[in-house]
Amino acid sequence: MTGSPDLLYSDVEDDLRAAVRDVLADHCPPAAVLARCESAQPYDMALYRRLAADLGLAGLTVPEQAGGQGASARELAVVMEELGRAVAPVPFLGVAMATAVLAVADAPQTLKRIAAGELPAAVAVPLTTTPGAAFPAAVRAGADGALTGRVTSVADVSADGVLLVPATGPDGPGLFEVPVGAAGVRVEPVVSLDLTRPVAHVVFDGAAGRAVAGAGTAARALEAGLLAGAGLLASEQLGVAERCLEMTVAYLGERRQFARVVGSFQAVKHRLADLWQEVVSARAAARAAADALAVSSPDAPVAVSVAQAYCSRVAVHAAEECVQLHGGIGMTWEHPAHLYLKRAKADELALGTPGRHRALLAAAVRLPPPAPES
Amino acid sequence: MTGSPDLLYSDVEDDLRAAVRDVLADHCPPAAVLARCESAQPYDMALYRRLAADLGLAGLTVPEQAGGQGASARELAVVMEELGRAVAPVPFLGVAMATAVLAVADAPQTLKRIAAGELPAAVAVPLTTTPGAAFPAAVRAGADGALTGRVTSVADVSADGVLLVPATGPDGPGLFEVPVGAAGVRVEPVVSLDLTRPVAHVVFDGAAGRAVAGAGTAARALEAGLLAGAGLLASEQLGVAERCLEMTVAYLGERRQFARVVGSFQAVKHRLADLWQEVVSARAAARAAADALAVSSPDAPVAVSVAQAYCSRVAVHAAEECVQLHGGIGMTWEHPAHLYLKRAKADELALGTPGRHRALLAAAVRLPPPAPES
Amino acid sequence: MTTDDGGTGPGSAGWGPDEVRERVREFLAAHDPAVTERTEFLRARFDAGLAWAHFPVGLGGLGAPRSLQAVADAELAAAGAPDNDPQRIGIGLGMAAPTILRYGTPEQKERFLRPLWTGEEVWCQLFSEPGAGSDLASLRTRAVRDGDTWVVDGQKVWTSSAHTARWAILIARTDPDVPKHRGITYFVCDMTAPGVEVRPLRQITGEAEFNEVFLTGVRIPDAHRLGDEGDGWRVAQATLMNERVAIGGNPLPREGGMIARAAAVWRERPELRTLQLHDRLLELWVEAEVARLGAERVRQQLAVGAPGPEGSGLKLAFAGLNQRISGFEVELLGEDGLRYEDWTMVRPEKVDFYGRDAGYRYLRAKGNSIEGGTSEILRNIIAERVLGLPAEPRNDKDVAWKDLPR
Amino acid sequence: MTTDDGGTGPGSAGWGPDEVRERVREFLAAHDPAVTERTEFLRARFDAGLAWAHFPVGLGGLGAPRSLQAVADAELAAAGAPDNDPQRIGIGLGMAAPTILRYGTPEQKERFLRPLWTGEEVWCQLFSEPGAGSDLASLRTRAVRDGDTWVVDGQKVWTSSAHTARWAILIARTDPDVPKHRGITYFVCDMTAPGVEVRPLRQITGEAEFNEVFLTGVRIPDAHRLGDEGDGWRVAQATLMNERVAIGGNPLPREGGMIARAAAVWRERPELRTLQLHDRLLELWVEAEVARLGAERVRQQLAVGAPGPEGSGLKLAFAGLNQRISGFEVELLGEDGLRYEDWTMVRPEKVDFYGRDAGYRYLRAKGNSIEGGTSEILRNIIAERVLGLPAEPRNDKDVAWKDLPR
Repeated sequence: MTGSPDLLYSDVEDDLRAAVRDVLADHCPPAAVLARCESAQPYDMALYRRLAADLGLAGLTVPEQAGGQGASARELAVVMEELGRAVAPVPFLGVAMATAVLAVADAPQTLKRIAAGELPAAVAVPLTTTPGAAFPAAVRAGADGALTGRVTSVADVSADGVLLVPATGPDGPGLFEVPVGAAGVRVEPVVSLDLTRPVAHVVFDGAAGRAVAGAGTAARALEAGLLAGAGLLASEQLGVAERCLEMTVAYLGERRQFARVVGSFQAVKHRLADLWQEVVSARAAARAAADALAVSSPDAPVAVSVAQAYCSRVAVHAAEECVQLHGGIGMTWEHPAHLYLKRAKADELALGTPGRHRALLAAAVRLPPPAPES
Repeated sequence: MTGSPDLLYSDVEDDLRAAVRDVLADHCPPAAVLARCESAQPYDMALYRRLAADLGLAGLTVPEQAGGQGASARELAVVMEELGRAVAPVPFLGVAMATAVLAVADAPQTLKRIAAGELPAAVAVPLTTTPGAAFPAAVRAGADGALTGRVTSVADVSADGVLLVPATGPDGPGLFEVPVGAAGVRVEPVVSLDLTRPVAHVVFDGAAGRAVAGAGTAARALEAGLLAGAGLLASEQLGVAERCLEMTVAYLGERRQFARVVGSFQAVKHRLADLWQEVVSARAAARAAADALAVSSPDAPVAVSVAQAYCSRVAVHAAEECVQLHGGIGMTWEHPAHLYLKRAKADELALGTPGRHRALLAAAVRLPPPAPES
Repeated sequence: MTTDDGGTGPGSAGWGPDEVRERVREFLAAHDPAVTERTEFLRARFDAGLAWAHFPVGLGGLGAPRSLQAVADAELAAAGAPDNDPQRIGIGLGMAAPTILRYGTPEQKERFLRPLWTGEEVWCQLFSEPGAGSDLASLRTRAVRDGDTWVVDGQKVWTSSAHTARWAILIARTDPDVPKHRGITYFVCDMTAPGVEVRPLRQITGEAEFNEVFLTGVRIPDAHRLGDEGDGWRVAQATLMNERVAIGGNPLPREGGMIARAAAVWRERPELRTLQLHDRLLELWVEAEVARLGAERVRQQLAVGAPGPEGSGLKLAFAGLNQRISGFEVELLGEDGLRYEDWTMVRPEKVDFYGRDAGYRYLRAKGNSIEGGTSEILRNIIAERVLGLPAEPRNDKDVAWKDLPR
Repeated sequence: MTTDDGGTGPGSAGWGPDEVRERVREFLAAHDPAVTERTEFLRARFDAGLAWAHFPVGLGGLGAPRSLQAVADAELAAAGAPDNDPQRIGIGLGMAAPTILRYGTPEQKERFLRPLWTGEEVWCQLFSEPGAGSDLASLRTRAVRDGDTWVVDGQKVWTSSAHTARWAILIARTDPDVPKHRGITYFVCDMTAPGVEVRPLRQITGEAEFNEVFLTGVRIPDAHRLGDEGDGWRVAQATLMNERVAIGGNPLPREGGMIARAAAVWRERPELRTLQLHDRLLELWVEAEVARLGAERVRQQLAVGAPGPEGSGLKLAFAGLNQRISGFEVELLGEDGLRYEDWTMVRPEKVDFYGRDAGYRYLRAKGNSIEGGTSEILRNIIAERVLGLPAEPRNDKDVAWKDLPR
């Protein structure tokens, strides 16, 4: 198996999946998700703590000596699949990205609290930021670490959590840690397309940031977070797609029209077969990305961009087919299909659209665009 | 109907179609086309003269005072549909382009002979030339009109025909008329993907050309030929697509598998319904292009590029579905499906690929690409 | 596909454009729109036969060719006359009125058509049911005869305007012992009758554009039956055909409809452009232009009285196109595509597929391939009725409705 | 989906990698490949049980786990031993041999397996018929018993290697009075027998890669029947399952297969690049990489003895991908895409989907979704066997073959 990524699930991963799925089945049924979306607090922090602290998922990839479980992106990807299947309204992607950032940056106490599930965290960048993007210029840091600026469309901002803020100061780029509840931090909620992962704008007005990475490591730490986030998002998208396919197959296996089970109509069957093949392929792509991240492969940027370029489309396609093949019921607010559609569509934009990932691949695999004016 | 193109067929056009279809039914059945492909003379010049001279189709768009029928691109487009339906191996596209060129250039005697169906003609440019392309630099003209150079992949070159050659001489761009059989002209046959419209390279080695357009009109005349050719090709593609759909529907309406008519399987029905919708749409697009050419509308370049961008894909899709849904028999040499597939694929490349026409549209309808480096 | 009775010159009963213009002039002379109250004006216009040119005299019409109505509308509009806000009462005008004209008793036509046209009485349609979906004829709402009235129990869904409607066209099962298409009867239902309960049905966009309607012991006089007992499926076919004729009615300009906003965003916000999105935008632009030409061609066919099968595909084509374009626009918007205007549950008066923000358009367009005939059903219709391919084997046509598998 | 008997450590009969290596060493000591004639060497290798590790002793095998064959192959290749040119005799190795092993009589195994494996006797497959297509079980070729022999009449098609084959596996109808799946019997047919006529079948590429085979009064001894009379459909299923297992066997490197040439053309010929084609190339590159990973994942599942349903989709995915990539490549080539290498009718010894020029690849790839199970049939299989959706209503399973509608 020289050089091939391990694309299977280990027994440990299967057990982890079962544990996460159990918790979500009990605490995150579709009706609860819908109710949560319409509440004042769109993230379910009780569920987050159950997953993050009780199951230890927040520190899954954090080394044991740093307070975590010492597992890898492979296991975290399995968690993301399950969270995607449940469109769980928990700020987990932000935490996953923050722990990847802090694996490079230096904030052991904060990392320990995050890993323990006590402290939700997010990286203060627009959710649409693509790996490889230039270091953000939205926030400026003073010599004393005072942060000033505005970051739009940040996901997973929790009132009692912490933000890792890329900001440029007198010494160049840096990363700063600042509690969401600190003085000088204001969160502006945004009415979001994705009801289960709303974004918010964050305004820094002289907030006191604590430097966790300086000019030497800040860009590298941020990139580690973006790359891990994008790779893990592919597994979430796989989970979204897989669940949409399952719901649709189950519904059409029961629903009758014209005195036949609708799922026996060949046009429907062929579309579902094609969708199944896409989901199967998405799994291979997402696993390859997770494995590459897990072993810090130099191929990780390619594996992640392949997975993002592919899985984004599959999740949207699956959610769109889910709505269409459910017919009218799939258009109603009460049916969960729309929650998946909105998540899938927002995920397509998150951490690089498929087109932006293909542009990254063009450079990485030496398939350049034409010279200008050709 | 202010400003809307006339998208219907007139009674005159319906009659013309019937006449052309009759001739092709008698003289151009699939078996004859296949036999012709394998012969030394891939173009059926007897059929060409029947269409061009007996039916008067070569001069269809030539004014009556110039020896033609005084009809327009609308009628010629109907002829192209029928020729496409039959994948007729006649050099008609070349003649249509040549008459469009000579409507601008000045060669009344030659035009009269072309219009009478006596003289096959072609424009000496690669079949893949896109409207709007820079004036070709492949051939140089001496002060005495002697032509030197090589033009690759020219369609519809007939041994007893004439070529209209864009060439640059001491006075700048010009168009020159030269018989294919003239001294200093050598035709190099090319093994072509499209068996029913093979291309050839033409080498000019001091051949004596007669100027038919000088620096003032040559580029405009050539562009008229390319634009007319591209617009008419859309109607040919419509004919190819329509015939492929008809063959497939007829076959699947008869063929039985699993004790059912195959055309009763829903997946097949839905694919054919989608294809029918594409063909219907291609008809509207092709008619709009033909009408715009007929009335010399300033919108003609847009209408032609829309039709080319759309109809190219429909013809290829229809031919591919025709092969696939015929199953094994559609893969055999004896079945005509492959003739349509090869024509459709070559037509996709001819006179601008869909992508090149979309690039033309981008400029024409003010949807520019991003600035470089964005 | 058309119900047009054709003709552009002087037609039935000697009516031509000039005669219509003369009639309008006389009418306006007697009813100055500037000083006449709106409802009074509309009633008088109906009575003058200027509502529907092709309806009979006395029922809002002149017995003239349908196409002449456009002449009257243009003259009246030019004179500043109020219209009947046709979008608000579309179901009444487009579906109920032609059905009543064709199948109604003289008393029903007399009673219903005038206030329907003036907009004094809004209509809705009680056809769809949660369990039936595309298999509309499998409906379960029961109507049981009790002397001179019918007692109706059941549930309907996807009913727009139900909360503002005075009347509904309703189909219900009156005989479960015969095959499903034969045991249905068509009624006019009073939406203010006891037992009619209307609940908003919230949808994917956050809005409640439609309603659920619960019918519990609703009594309908037999005089409000439309057509014969058991003949309701045939009557409903006339209604649905009129629904589909409505499509393709409004000509789009080039770059009109869903592509308009996407193209505008591209032009106005160069910072959003990427190489990857450029060719996709152009592909969609081409598809939109071709779909527009396709619709234009259908309209030209209708205009010369030569309708072809091409109309069958328009809804199918526009549904897919609207979905692709709106999905593209959300992607083009990038960070702004993560936003949504408003999730508040409102009950909109009218629906604009091309309105609000990109997220709304994307979500609302998902319904285009479901409402008014799913794209799957439309493909079946094209394959069978246009291409002549055989129907799938069916075993629900000759079985009593009550014995069908559920 | 797998016939692998699993195991990586010492397996059946105490065989492990070390034991196999030891056996190869002993064999090579006795048969130096440098001085032994090729056929003689291969015969000896078969006799030493080094042909198919999992076959029984005496029939080319060791009764060891299947996976150990790779160990033997590697050792022998390292020693410079000749192989049996497996691509040339693929049908024998992949389809005939496992079927003979499972259903053959001792005499049949003894007679056929050794020359099959050494390549001295080439095999072909007489299953497909012009009228049957995907409905293979509706085949019409008749076999009528005449004492101890069967007399076969009919026509087969899409037979590769028929013109070089010594033997064929054949299915024919022996009882038209029972439903179609039950009246079929499986035979070994001597391709040199009187009445067997092989004609090249020219295809879309110009080549004749396949043949038509006409069978006229061909006599087959009953001793060459494989399995019971009337049991041929079940035997054929085993053959076809072995055909599909073969897919996914050869791991592709990244950018291997059909995408390789398209990417190379892009890199080598910058003048062909356009903005419109760039993103399409990258989309296809991503799809090719994902398909490659999908096949790799299936192989990893098989390697750990945990096959999943994912194998069912590989052929479907690669067929569509090969078609899209080769179509793209022709378009990318522009003017060069108008050319074709050669239309001369040849009968190629082997087929390379990725060989010759872009036009050939484009045309040949059209067959990928037809041969060895059409993409339509594969989608049915996935929908029914993997997703568990119900089969369509069928009425051809309980009717005598002779009474089926034609």
